Amino acid sequence: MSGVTTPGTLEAIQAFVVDGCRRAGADDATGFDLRLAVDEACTNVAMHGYAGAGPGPIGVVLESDGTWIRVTITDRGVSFRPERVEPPDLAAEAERRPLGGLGWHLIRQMTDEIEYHSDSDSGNRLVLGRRIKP
Amino acid sequence: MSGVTTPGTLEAIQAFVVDGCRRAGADDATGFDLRLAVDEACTNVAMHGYAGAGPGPIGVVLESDGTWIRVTITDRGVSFRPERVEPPDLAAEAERRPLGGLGWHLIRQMTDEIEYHSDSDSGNRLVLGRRIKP
Amino acid sequence: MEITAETSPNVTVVSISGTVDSGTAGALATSLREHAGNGGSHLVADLAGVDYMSSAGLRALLETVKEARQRGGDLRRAGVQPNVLRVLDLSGFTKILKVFPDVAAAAASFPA
Amino acid sequence: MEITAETSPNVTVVSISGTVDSGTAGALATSLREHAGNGGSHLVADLAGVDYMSSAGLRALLETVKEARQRGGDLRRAGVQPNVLRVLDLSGFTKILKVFPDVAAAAASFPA
Ligand SMILES: Nc1ncnc2c1ncn2[C@@H]1O[C@H](COP(=O)(O)OP(=O)(O)O)[C@@H](O)[C@H]1O
Ligand SMILES: Nc1ncnc2c1ncn2[C@@H]1O[C@H](COP(=O)(O)OP(=O)(O)O)[C@@H](O)[C@H]1O
Repeated sequence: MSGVTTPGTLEAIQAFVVDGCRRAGADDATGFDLRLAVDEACTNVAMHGYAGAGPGPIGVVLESDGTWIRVTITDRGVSFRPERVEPPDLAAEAERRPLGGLGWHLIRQMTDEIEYHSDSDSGNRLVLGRRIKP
Repeated sequence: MSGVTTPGTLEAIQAFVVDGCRRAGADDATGFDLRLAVDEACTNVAMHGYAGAGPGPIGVVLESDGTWIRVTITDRGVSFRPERVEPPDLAAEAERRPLGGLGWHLIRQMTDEIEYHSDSDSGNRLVLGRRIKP
Repeated sequence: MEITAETSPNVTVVSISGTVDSGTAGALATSLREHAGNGGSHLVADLAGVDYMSSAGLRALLETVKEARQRGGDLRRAGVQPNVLRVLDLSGFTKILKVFPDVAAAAASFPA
Repeated sequence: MEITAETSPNVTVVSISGTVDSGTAGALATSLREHAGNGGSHLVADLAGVDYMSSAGLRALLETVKEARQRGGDLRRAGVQPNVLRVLDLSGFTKILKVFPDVAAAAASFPA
């Protein structure tokens, strides 16, 4: 599906992923996990990728071969380096925990494969993969 | 099923409950929960009910009407008052937590209905009920 | 997402249900912030009805914990669905929010 | 139940799988107690393979946490199945055992 990064689109993307996971034969927990990973990534596109610029285009494609589910997210916002996002300090006391900074941590927890590519011609492309069968 | 309170019997009781829950149409999480509640109760019979006396007889019956599962546990050990078992202080730091004292807490969490009866003629009878359909 | 709050003199129980994501977490944060000012900042979050929570929801919860503790209170939790529990746990939030077996126990855990 | 332990100079990772109940928790406690004496009492419990845990298992974990902390170390956890996570949570153990997203992160969390 595709749209611009408004709250309504982010909600529709969640429903789209849950539905696609069910069709692919994934269990509810897997559907929950991919919904979360994709939601975090798309929310980041809206909040950081298009920061200041207002809502911009976003595309979400879900594919499955019965063993893996792969979700490809494309956008035209600023590019960044996901591998540079530091993991949070989970053991810290509440008082020392920063607000935010958990999105990429959750994306990593919920997926088995992450691929990111960015160039000025085709924009940004993030692929999130999750194995659904051994 | 019935047997004496040895580790082997306790293991067989767990398998018996999991199997009965599956036949009754309960989901895996419910099977896990009832397995835990029954295991805690039967372990208590072995450890406290027959303390000092060595292994004693224990009976376990599982029934379901499709809406509830009820497991009845009978034994001839010492009687006690389950309603007098104090809940643990879950918010305490590790250093202040006592070892043990979580069995009845877990039994209460995992069940929707608890009935206990004891008299010198028929011994002790504990019924643990769990709703499986709304 | 739906939020209902029940305030007694000593504690406010906030029951949350539905989806807590970037579209709804703002409303949750606002509601919790309001209640953090009442009842000695003794807050209980009943999450039993929440079927989805993203990091935006975690942010709202952490903000409230900090605020309530600064006022000498706390935000404690009771009730959670397995998927949401995993999110809390993987984010270190099971350590941050003290858990109680039910709303009554969480409410009773605060000093009168 | 199966237990395997991997000891490096600074940390021992104990991987547990199968059923942890009153019949097996004693062996778990013994094994953990042994390792609490090594590697600065820096212990990581990998619970990913545990499909059942009763209060007997919780007791073994708490005993080890206390012992390790008294020696200036700790028992930290990584990996857990949803049903076992609920048992830990309902017993207040998600607060007691610091959680990490994977064994490597838990092991790296200890001072060298
Ligand atoms: N799509 C994106 N475009 C640009 N920057 C991003 C994008 N996604 C994430 N980032 C950067 O990575 C940081 C960490 O992201 P995340 O872990 O999701 O936490 P949060 O969004 O709460 O800060 C963000 O603060 C932002 O600086
Ligand atoms: N079947 C029983 N017979 C006699 N006493 C029991 C029985 N079950 C429980 N008790 C008593 O209740 C107490 C609390 O039990 P429980 O919550 O399971 O924790 P624990 O067994 O770890 O002490 C026990 O210590 C024991 O004194």
